[in-house]
Parts: sequence; C-alpha cells; structure tokens
Amino acid sequence: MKFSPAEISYLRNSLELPSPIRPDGRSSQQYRPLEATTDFLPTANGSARVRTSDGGECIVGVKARVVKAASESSLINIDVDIAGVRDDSSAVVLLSSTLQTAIQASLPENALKLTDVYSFKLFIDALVISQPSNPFNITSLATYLALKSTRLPKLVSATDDAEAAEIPVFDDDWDQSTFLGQDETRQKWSPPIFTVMAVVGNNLFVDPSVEEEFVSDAGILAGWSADGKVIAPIRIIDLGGKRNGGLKSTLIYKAYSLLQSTAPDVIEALNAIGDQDSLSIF
Amino acid sequence: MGVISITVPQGARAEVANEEDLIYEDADSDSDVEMREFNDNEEENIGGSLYVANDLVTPGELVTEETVWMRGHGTYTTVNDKTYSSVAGTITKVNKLLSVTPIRGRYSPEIGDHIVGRITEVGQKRWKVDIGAKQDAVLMLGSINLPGGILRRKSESDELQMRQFLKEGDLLNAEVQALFSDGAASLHTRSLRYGKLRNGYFLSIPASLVIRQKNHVYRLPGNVDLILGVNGYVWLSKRTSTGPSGADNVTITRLEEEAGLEIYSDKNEEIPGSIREAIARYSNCIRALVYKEVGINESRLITAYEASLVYENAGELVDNEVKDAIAAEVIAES
Amino acid sequence: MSLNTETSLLSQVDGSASWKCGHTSIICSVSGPMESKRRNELPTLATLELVVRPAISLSSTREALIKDRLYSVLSAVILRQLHPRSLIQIVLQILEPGEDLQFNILELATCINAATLALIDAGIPLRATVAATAVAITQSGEYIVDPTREQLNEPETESTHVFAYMIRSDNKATDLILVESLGSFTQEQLLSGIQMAAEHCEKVSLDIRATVSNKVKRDFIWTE
Amino acid sequence: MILDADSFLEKCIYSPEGLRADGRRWNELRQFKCQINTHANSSDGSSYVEQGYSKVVCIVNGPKEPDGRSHTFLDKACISVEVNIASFSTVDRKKVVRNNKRVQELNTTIQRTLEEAVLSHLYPRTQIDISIQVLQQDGGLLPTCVNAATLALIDAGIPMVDYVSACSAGIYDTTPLLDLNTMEENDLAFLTVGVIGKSDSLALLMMETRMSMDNLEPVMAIAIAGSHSIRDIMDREVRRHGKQRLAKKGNM
Amino acid sequence: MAVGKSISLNESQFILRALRESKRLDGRSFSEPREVDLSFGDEFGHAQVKLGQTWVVAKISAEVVKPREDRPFEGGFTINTDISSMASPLFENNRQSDDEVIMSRMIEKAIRRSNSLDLESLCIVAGKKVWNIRADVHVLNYDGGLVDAICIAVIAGLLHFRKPDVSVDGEEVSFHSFEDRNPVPLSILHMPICSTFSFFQVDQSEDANDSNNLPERLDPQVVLVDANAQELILSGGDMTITVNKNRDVCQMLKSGGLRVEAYTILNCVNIAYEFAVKTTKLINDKLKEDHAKRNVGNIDQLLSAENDR
Repeated sequence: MKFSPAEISYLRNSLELPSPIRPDGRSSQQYRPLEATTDFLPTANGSARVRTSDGGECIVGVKARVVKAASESSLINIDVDIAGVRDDSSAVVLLSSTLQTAIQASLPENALKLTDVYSFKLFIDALVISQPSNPFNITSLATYLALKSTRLPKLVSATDDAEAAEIPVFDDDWDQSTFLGQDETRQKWSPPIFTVMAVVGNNLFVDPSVEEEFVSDAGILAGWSADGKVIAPIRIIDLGGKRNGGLKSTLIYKAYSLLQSTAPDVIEALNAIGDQDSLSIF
Repeated sequence: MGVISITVPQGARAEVANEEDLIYEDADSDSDVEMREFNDNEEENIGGSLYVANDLVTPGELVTEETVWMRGHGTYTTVNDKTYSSVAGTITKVNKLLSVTPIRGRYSPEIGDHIVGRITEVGQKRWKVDIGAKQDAVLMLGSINLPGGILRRKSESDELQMRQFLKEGDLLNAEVQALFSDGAASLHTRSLRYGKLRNGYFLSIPASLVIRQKNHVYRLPGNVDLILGVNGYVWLSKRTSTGPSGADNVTITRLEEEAGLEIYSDKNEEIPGSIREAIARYSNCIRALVYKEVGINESRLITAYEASLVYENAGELVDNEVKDAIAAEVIAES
Repeated sequence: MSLNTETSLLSQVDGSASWKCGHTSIICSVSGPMESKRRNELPTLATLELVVRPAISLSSTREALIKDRLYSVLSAVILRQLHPRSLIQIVLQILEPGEDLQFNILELATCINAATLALIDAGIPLRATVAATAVAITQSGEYIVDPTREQLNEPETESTHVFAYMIRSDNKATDLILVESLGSFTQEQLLSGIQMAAEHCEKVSLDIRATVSNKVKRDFIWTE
Repeated sequence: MILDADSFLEKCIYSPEGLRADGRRWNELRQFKCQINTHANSSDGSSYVEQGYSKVVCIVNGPKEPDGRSHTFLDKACISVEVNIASFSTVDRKKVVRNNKRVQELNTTIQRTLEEAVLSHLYPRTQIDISIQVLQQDGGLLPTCVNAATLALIDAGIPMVDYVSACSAGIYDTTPLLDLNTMEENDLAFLTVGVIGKSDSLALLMMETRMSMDNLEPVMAIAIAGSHSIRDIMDREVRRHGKQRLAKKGNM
Repeated sequence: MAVGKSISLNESQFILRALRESKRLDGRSFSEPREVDLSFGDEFGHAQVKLGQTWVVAKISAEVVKPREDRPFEGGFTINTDISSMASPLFENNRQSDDEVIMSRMIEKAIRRSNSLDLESLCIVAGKKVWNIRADVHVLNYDGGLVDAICIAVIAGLLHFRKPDVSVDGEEVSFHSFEDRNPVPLSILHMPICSTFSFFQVDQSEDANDSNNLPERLDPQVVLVDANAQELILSGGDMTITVNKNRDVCQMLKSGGLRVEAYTILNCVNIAYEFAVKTTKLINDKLKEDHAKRNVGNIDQLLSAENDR
C-alpha cells in the first residue's frame, strides 16, 4: 500500500492533535465493529472465526490429541498461517511465539492432564485468510474465542495408571464433555488477549487501520489476562510506519491505562458471542 | 459509546429466514443412470422470446435465439448463432446492442469518466495509474498540465523529472480520454479541475454504488469538497479557493497563471480541526451508505450528513446499527 | 576394451553423444549457445550449465565432484568468450557406471570424452579436443588402463588416476588439463602414468576423430 | 465435534436395504450448501461451499494488474489457483506443506478446469487470483474446491461459458454411489468429474483408484447427473443473491 | 503434457488443416499409437523404451531398509522421474514445472497406488528389514508420450529386475550372491499400461480468431492417440488412461483442458485397453527373448544388480 505525501501529512496531523481526529472519527480506545462465530467446525474441539469491517479475517481451529506427557516438550502447539506470507517470516514467528508463551503460562496446570502418563496436547491452528492491517488483533481475538469454545471429552477410564499404562477411554457423549480449563466449580478459564496499539506523536490508538499503521511511529503490543491485568510481553513493534524515532516513556504508562480501561469491555463483548448461536459461519 | 461491538455474521441471520433457498437435497430426484437430457431446468424459459430487461440471467443461460442482435459484453455465441449469457446479471438493450451487465465486477472505464487514481509506476513518458479497474490506466506525460502553462512544449528535461510532478503513491483526479483495445484506459488531466490531490483524505468504495452524474465534484456543507470518482475512489478535502472544484470555467489565461509548479506540491494547507472532523464524518456517512448498498450522490450524502449530526461524535457512526439508521433515513428521503 | 560411440542421437538438443567403454555407458547432450536467464547472464562469457545425473538415485556429492572436475576442464576448453551473455547447457546422464560407488574414475574419464564428442556435435567452438583416460596402478606396479569393476575392486589396486589432455595438431597430447589421483603411489608411478595416459589419450582422440569424420560423411552425403 | 468416528466405521458401506452408512441412497448427494459474496469487503468474488462435512471458502481477486512479467499473457488472463488446506481440516490434525506435490497437482488441475470455462481471452494482460481455504475435509476435496471456485468467479463478474460443477462417484460391488465421503473414498474405487453446464462434456476427470472398465459408464453417468444437480443448486444461490442485490438496486 | 513454447503459425495451420482432413504428419491414423521399441540392458532392471523419438530408460535397484513403523510388513517402492534439459531445453534442470508434477503424480498413481508391485512380498524380517525398490527414470529425448513410455519402461524394468535371494534364520539374514543362488524376480501383480489422448478443436471456419464467436458446444473434436511433441503443442488438452489387460482402469486424469463428451472418453478407454493388451504381450515377448539370450551366454553370473547405496 502506498500513500501520497499529502495524505500522510493530513493523517499524521489529524492524529497528532491534542484531541486527535481519527480518519473514521473513532475515539482512541474504540475498536471497529467485529463479526464473530464460534464452534462451527464439528471435527475440531474448538473453533472461531473473527472478521473486521475492513475485510480482515482469521479462523482458528483447536484440536486435542492424546499423548504421553513425558515425551512432549510442550502440551500446546500454536501454528499461524497468514495467506500470502511465508511461514518463517518474522510476523508469523512473532505472533505464534507470543501467543504460545502467554497461553501456556495462563493455562491451569492440570487442565490437559488425563492420567499419570497420558495427557491432551492442544494444537491451535490460526489461519489468517486476509488481513489488510496488522494480524495480531484478530488472531488473538479468534484464538481467545476458539479456546473458550474448546471442549474436551470426558475420561471414563482410570486416572491412576502409574503402574499399568492403559490407553485412556472417553465418554462418547459430547454433552458430557467439559470446557478447556474448567474446574470443579465449573468456573471457565479465560485465555489472555493481545492487542496492538499504534503510536502517533503523543497519542495511542487501539485497533489501528491500515492508514493509521502506515503513519504511525511504532506500535505497542501488550496483553491482558482474564481479570483485566496487563500481562507480558509488552513490546514495541514495527507497524510498517516510516518514522522510526524513539518513543516517549510516558506512552508506556498511557498504554497501561488505555488497556486497563478497555479490557473489561472487550472481554465482556467476546464472552457474549459464545452464547449466541448461528447457523452459518458467513 | 462502547469500546467494541462484536456480532454474529449477518449471513447467518439471513439464512434462518431463507433456509429453503439455501439448503437443498437431491433426495427426491430419482435420476436414472441414463445421462440426463440437456437442459431440464423448468425454471429456464428458453424459446424465441427475449427476457425482459432487469430479469436475472446466469452464465450459460440462453438469452435469445434471435440473430438480429449485436452481442455486447457479458454475452457469447456459438456457431449456432444463439446468444448466451456469460455472467450473472441483467440484460440491457441499447438499440440493437444486447449485453448482460454483471451484478458485481470491477470498474470498467468509459470515455469521459471523471475518476480518482493513484500512481503505481513511473515509466518512460508515462505513468501507470491504479483506478480500481482490471488494468492500470496510463497517463501520458503529454496528457498533463506542465508547470508554466498549457502552451508550453514538453521538453526532455520534463521526461527526466517526471517524479517531480507525480510519483508512486500520489493521488490525482483525471478524465478517461481514450480506451485501448484491451480495455485499459488512457487518462488526461489537461484542465484545472483535474490534477494532483492534496488537503484531504482518500477512501475507496465499490464503483457500482457511485451514481453517474454530469458533475462528480461536490461542494458540501462544512467547507468540505468531495470528488466522487466514477471508479469508486473518493477524495474528501478542505475547500480551497483554487482547488479543483473551484475551477470549472477557466480561461486559458488563468490556467497559465495558475499552472505553476505548486499544482504538483505535496504540501497541505493549514486545515482546521473542525474541517478534519467534518471529513471524518463524511467518510463515515459514505461508509454507512456503502454498508447498506445505497447508491451515492450529492443530495443523499448531504442528507446522510445531516442525519448523522444527531450523533455528536463521528466515531459513533462506525457502529452497524447507526449505519443502518442513517441509510434508512437516506432511503426514506429519496 | 570395447568402445562404442555415437553422435546426434537426440533430436531436441543441439548436440549429443553416447560413449560406451567396457561397462561404463554415458550419454551427453549439449544445447546452445542460447538465450540465458537474466540472473545467470555473464557479460563477457557464455554461461556453462552443467548437470551430471547418476544412473540410480538422486545426484549426490559424488556426482557433484565429477561435475566440479568436469567443469574445470570444459570451461577451459570451450571458447566461451565467443558467445557472451548466452547459455550452453550440458547434461551428462550416466546410464551404467561400470564401477562401484567408492570409485568414480571410469565415469569421470567417460564423461569428459562424451562431453567433448557432444560439444563437437553441437558445433561449439573449442580450443582443442580433450581426451581422458582412467588408470589404475597395482601393488606390483602394473598399470591398467580403463580397468574393469573387478580390477578396481582387487585389493591389489593401490591408486586410481584420471588424466585428461588437450590434443592439438598432429594428434599430439601436449597439454595436461586434468590430473585426479587417489590412493598411494610414488612420484615415478605418477609420472610414468602421465606418460602412458598421453599415449592412450592420443588413441582416444583418434576414436573421437573417427566418430566425427563418420558423422560428417553421413551428414554431407548429398554433397558428393 | 464428532466423537463416534469408530462406531461409524463399523457400519457397512451399503446395506442390503439400499442405504449407505450416513443414510443416503445410492444416487443421493450429501447436503450441498453454498453461499456467494461472503467476503465482499476483501475480494472481488467469494463463496463458501459445504458438501456434507467438507467446507471450503474461496476468494477471487481480479482481473487485476498482473504482478509481473511471468503473470502477463498477451492473449488471455493469467489464472492462478492456490489451495490451502488448514491443519485442523482433517479428523486427525495434519499439517500440509504448501508446496507438497498433491497440493500442486490440485492447484494445477483446478486452474486448468476453470480455464476451460472462463472466457479469459477477454481480459488479456490481467491476472485472476483464486485462493481456496479448506476448513474441513470429508471427501470430495477436489469437487468442492471446483464448485466453490466457480461460484466465486461468477460473483466476481468474470465471464464464463457456463458453470463448472464437479462431483465424485464410486462403485460398491456393482452399485454406483454418488458423492462419497471420506469413509467411502477410503474403501471404494471412485472418480471425480467436472462438467461444463448441463452437458455431458467433461473438463475434468480424475480417477486415482482401480475400477473395472465395465463399471465406468454407470459411475460416470451418476457423477455427471450429480454435477448437474449441483449446478442447479449453485444457480439457485446465484439467482437468490442476484435478486437480493437487484432489490437493493432500488436504492440507486 | 505439452512442452514447447511456440510453433510457427504456418506449421500450426498446416498440422491443423491436415487433421481436419483426417491426416497426421507421420502418416498414422488418429487412434494409432507409435510402435513401442523395448530393449533391456546388461544389468537386471535396466529397460529402455523408444516411442517415436521419445526415449526413456528405467533403472530398477533394490536396497535393504527398515520398514515404516505403521507398515511393518511392507517394503518400499519409490519412483523418481526427474526430467533434465537433456530431454529438451524446455525442461528446466532442478525445477519441476506444473506439467512435470502432474506427470510424476500420474506415474505414481498408475504404478504404485494401483499396487502393481506386491509390497508385502518385499518383507524380509517384519518390522526390521524390508527391500526398498527404486525406479529411476531417465528421459533422454522428448517427443510426446512421456507418461506412456515411462510407464512401460518402469513396468518392464520391474519385471526384468532380479534381487538377490535371502535366507532368514531367526534374526540372522544372509544374502546370497547371484553365483550362489539364482536371483529372484519381483512379484508383479498386474501390468498397468498408460495411453495418452490429445484433444483438438479443429474449427471448420478459417477465421477462428473472432473472440466473440465461440465454438459450438458439441463440435466434432479430433482425438489423437499418442500425440508427438509437435501435435501436443497444438492440443487443447489431454487425458491419460491407465488400464491393464484384466480390464481394470488404474488411473485416469484429464486435468482441465478442452471439454470432452463422456462417450468419447468411454471410447478412449476401449482404445487404451487394446493398447494395454498389445503392449503387455510385447513386454512378455521381449522378456522371454532376453531370458533366452541370458541363459545361453550366462551373462547374469557376472553381473550384480545389488546396489549398496
């Protein structure tokens, strides 16, 4: 995407104002409307699809496989595939490694454990079909929704197999399944969410559009956990903007408060989606 | 105003309503192992008659058996001289010319169209311009106003400094001057109403939603000018005295005076916040009309803008429900 | 040792030759000079694209070694400056190696001879004719020219050598262009091996000449 | 989530009563659902097709300015197809590398099948990119992709001679079975046809398993009939969507 | 598969005009394949096929490997069909074009997936040692009909191949040299034979360039069996059918290209069957001939086909 110098200066000037004017009039912490569906792939344990109003779209499928816990280096595997982008490109690696680390850290310790020997391994595959702006936001949101909709079948065989290894047997009734990370009190686990904010001058903008990214000084990547706490990693990333000076340290403070004020609303909106039923995914 | 709105897909709701249309099982058609007869679709109305205009035809459908028609776009014929449709669309007849206009498709340029475009490539004596069509358009060095007036001859130094006039990424508005045999457009900007664009904001909408008019430059309330390119590329800018819109009837003398190098300047003028806000509001109004697939012209846009003033903050207009409301008001007005 | 050569046996390329000596059989094709890909283009020379394909399995380091040796010989003998910015494509297909995997002398020598013949067949300008020969030297000091698979496998065999000569006027092997010696051998052995190879290469060159004159006779039969 | 994959397999492929494991008769298609214009904001044409449990999304971009010399033909548009098979699309998760030979074959086959129907000579020096995302697989991968691509091309307004519709059919003993799912594909000899319009003309024919010559005719016949039915369903969807848009045209 | 960027207008019109008059440049009838010239090399498993100017060599080799974990009783079988620019400068070295990918997949399906080689007979010790059979195909010259020629060469090579006899004593496996014991042939279950058909749109009118004037849907088409390189350049599409003499169709592929009526395809299957019957007989005859020759001279005692790579 190319922009003319006049457009760039118009956009920057508007966004640099003390009370900035975004090209679509949104406030700094306002997201664009999203469209989402969950649990639409019957062959996956969990799935979700998120689409933005500018055509960005991400589909996430979660599959669980029974493995011997001892032989796996990690029980979570995240694979991100962005259409038209090489698998080893930095955008893909950054996305998958960030999500992998954070989800692994937040998942309750025994959520995947089946028996002393066996355990589930989660394969989270994100497919970004099209993405005009940075894919972090929608991939993270879709992953959140997919994990929230992920259910694991109920184990009917014994959990104690330390002596005699026995392949686990599951209940065929899907209604008996439990949500991932659900504990005895039927409290559901919530995975972390990441978002990218664009920095222009002294201002920060959530859910930046392509043009906002293009004129940005940089982006700040940060996440929050289910209880609305800001979590690591917090990282300054490149959003494709041309201006690469340093950032004022106050911006990080601003980012914190911006995240804290938006997180509850985003979580609430996301959780509301899981309760709505839809027949088709489009 | 909420921070985020997440909804289930529209399509899902529509489907509940028309489930019959979408779900189909071949359970009843006890088709034999015999190969089927060609064309056994009772919905199709094949015969000597011609479909009434605005009736929908789909690819491969027989449009007419009559041989008197000239076949235009969206049709094809076989050696049997029958005319078939090659796209999904509506039949249009102009005199003896029969064509099918596709429901959707890229902008296809026509001579005289006022368009907005973006330079993609600077070449030998010509620029390539993205106009949202099937191919990039061509703008010849000889088809632009050179600094110093219309009467100046094009020189070799002009060829060497083409990037000083227009470079990759630059936006311009122009007129389609001619079409090449493969359908690509050739543009010109040899009038002061055309040329490089600054002092504003660009957005792109489906060309099919632009209602063709005599004039595509609008002066809108709030000191905002709009160039609604026939190709669906839109430019919203601050109103300036010498801007493209102010120069409808320019004499050659004035042209000469004004065609200084500043017509290729990259510098914006001072733009007050109120105008920036108005531009943001207009762009959201346009997006609202696009969202509901409402054709856009000057009066509708003004109606939408006035309707939008109920919402104090332009940011509220990104919400789908607000878009619905605005579009509904526009439809009601017209 | 039976020798069987043939030229112009492939229809889609500019020149081709097969060289079958004992149980080693190789076929070589030459295309060019022709249009080169922009990125491979050399401003002053013709680009040489060389492919050596084994009879069995995919190309390995063994073929890469043969290719490397061959490239040094061919790039020296082809008058590449006459066709700048163009491409000469040479493919050698080993049909029967005639020796076990740990050796490559028969293949290397045969590749050089086949390539020379194919280059002549394609009409590519050459500085001279190149002829190569493989020699094995045994413990008892016996020199075996073009050894068989069995002879190579004998524990008696102490060193293996490939020598290639450029052959100019009077069919004299004057310039040594390749020496590839492996195993244990003495200085005298190597030097007399080189001497012996010269004689043999001259014979090979006569074979090449005979094949070419046969071909010319066949090609220009109508001129008589 | 399907849990009872094993109990599924215990059932026989075709019962003496003439029913298949999933309750269909020999000449019955699986539920075929399709939708066009699903990705209006990000593409020129788009579609979503479900054939039983097989689900694919297709996005078409173009005709547009070609990406470079290698994508420019002077006499026709350059059509390129890229199928991407999601790792979660199969019952057991499986990562499919993009450049695997089977995927390359699939790409080329779909591309050449569509080229026969698209009037590509009308758009010289342009490029048409077709990207297909396979979300779920349960047999009939190739036909589902072809059908989705046809719909997306029509949605993009790209002129075509007629619909290309594709369907598979196999043979059980001497009974031809229409539109196989994965379980049936694993056990039976089958073929896939791609038909242009309502004719008996095939642009595509692919058979990868051994089948007696004498069974070919009935199997091909039922596959062609199935393709014709699919064409009808697709046509219905194109008309439904077209009418919906024409209604909106009232707003022009 | 069509390789060849262009052909002069003159030539193409000449060929098409001839086709319209039911003539082929090499004098064959439309449904007449070229003569198959099959010969065997000194080593076991070395088969050479010439089909017109097309010339391919298949070399079969065997090595002992560990079987795949999920298939402990099955041996391996790989076919390598990499085409170098020797066949024609239009083939790029070290890069497979779309056509080459489709072709190698087709050979894979025709021979390997159709189970013509009995993989279970390659088992030596279950889960430990199996034979891996490798077919390396070298295309020396290209003049159309590649799949057909390669398939014959590979099948003939497999039939010609001998692997050393093996005796198993518990975990001990000993391989017998060809001198010790007669080497054993592979177990070939059936012989798939490919036939390639090319379709041509031969317009009746000379001015076929009118872009708005498409050919009639049910236009008579020309179907050529075993087209040569020149004909392939002009063909509107091709189809390869693999059949054996037991009337099994092993593989069929028409990946796009000119649309063809279903009954035309069924006709093609019958032609392919005739060719398969004829070619199967030819391969068997040639094998017998070769066998007779070997038993006279006893050459096979000198040669080893075992490959320890």
